[in-house]
Amino acid sequence: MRLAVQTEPFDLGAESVAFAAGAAGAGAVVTFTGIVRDNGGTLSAMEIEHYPGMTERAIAAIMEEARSRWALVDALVIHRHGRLAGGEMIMMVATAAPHRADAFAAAEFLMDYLKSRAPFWKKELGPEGATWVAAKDEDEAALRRW
Amino acid sequence: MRLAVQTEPFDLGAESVAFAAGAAGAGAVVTFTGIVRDNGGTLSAMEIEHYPGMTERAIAAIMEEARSRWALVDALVIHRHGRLAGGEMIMMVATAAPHRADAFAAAEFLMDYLKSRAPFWKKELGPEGATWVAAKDEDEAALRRW
Amino acid sequence: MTVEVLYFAWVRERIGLPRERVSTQAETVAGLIAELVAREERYAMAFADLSSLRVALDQDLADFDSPLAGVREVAFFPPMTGG
Amino acid sequence: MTVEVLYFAWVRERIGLPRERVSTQAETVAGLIAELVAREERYAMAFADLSSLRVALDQDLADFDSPLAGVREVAFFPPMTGG
Repeated sequence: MRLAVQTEPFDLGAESVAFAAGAAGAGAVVTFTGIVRDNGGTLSAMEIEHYPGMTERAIAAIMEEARSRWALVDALVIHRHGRLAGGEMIMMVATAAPHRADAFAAAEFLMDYLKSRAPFWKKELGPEGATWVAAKDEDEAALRRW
Repeated sequence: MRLAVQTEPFDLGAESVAFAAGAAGAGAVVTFTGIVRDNGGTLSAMEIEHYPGMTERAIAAIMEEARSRWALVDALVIHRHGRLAGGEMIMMVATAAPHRADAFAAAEFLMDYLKSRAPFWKKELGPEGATWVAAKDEDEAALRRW
Repeated sequence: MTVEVLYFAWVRERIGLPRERVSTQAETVAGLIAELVAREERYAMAFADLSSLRVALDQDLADFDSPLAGVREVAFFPPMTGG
Repeated sequence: MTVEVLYFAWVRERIGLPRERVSTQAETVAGLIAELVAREERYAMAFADLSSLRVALDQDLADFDSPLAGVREVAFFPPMTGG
């Protein structure tokens, strides 16, 4: 299991291939990639703040929880912070398991927890100024299914 | 939307990056990759047979169905046939959507339908000979949730 | 009428052919199966347990009681195991 | 006791500081908030609606009635929006 919190871009292709190749015994690999939406150019950039130290602790705890719940061969979380332009990749999660149900469930679980329990805060920088992204009720609700 | 049925290996890294880059307006990209399990070397290879013509029709119909059910920006299915060694990638699915719930649901839906409704048949070539993989009750059950 | 009949996976192996042209009087898939089973032991073996078989008519999944009228291609195979 | 208090996102912006050392007599998080709110208007504004705030003690999520005894680092921030 590996986790990285960084400002630099990551290489989705290289990360996906290395993850799948290293997951010995896996029959199923799921990846999720979060991208800064750029709907017709209305969102010019995003600024992501985080809580150094707690971020890594929270993500490590979430990954341990995923490993205790599903038969995972491996898991990966990469999350960027700082300033990101529209279309840039924000983060990725990867899970590997013998069977697809575990790989999918663990990836969704990790995403639900990263959304609401890892200390990141997004600020959208649009043409009309900067706005902190509000937490969504549906993201809190998504946690209740686990 | 693109679908490919082929004997050649595919490049998971290049396909993932091209898919994510081409999905304008997407905030979420999910990929699933199926790999020939090689548990301690007991499975030396797999032979995948398919029904040329019907395979493409069935996958195209499954993809259209996914597009009608979820707010997808794009979808991709690549499925190999022929002889594959342990550790080789069998197939991949990718989905892109504005939000993660749609991308995850569509990817799981595509996988459940590909498992039981696309005309592929897997034969495991192990040390004790060749065995056709039996369809699993749980795969048929998985279809009922959609 | 004449139909192209295709066999896949262990159905193909039991019958020993991937495809053949078949002249038939049958009105349904079940009728066609009955004619094939009456031919030879290898067909009887392949069609012994219909619950483990699927059929497609002109490349669409169908039922054993589906009519054959107008159909050009009939395929028999075990439950699919893709993905 | 003295604690390191951290602010993130709009809490940081309202208070105008990312962190500060605070001497406190408070026994709970709620007591610490009451002391901060009494200081200046910008603190009162930041803590006006506790339902839109979260707190972490030594980098673990906690409640407003959690005790402060032994805690070195207190962080206030809005609900997280990662992923």
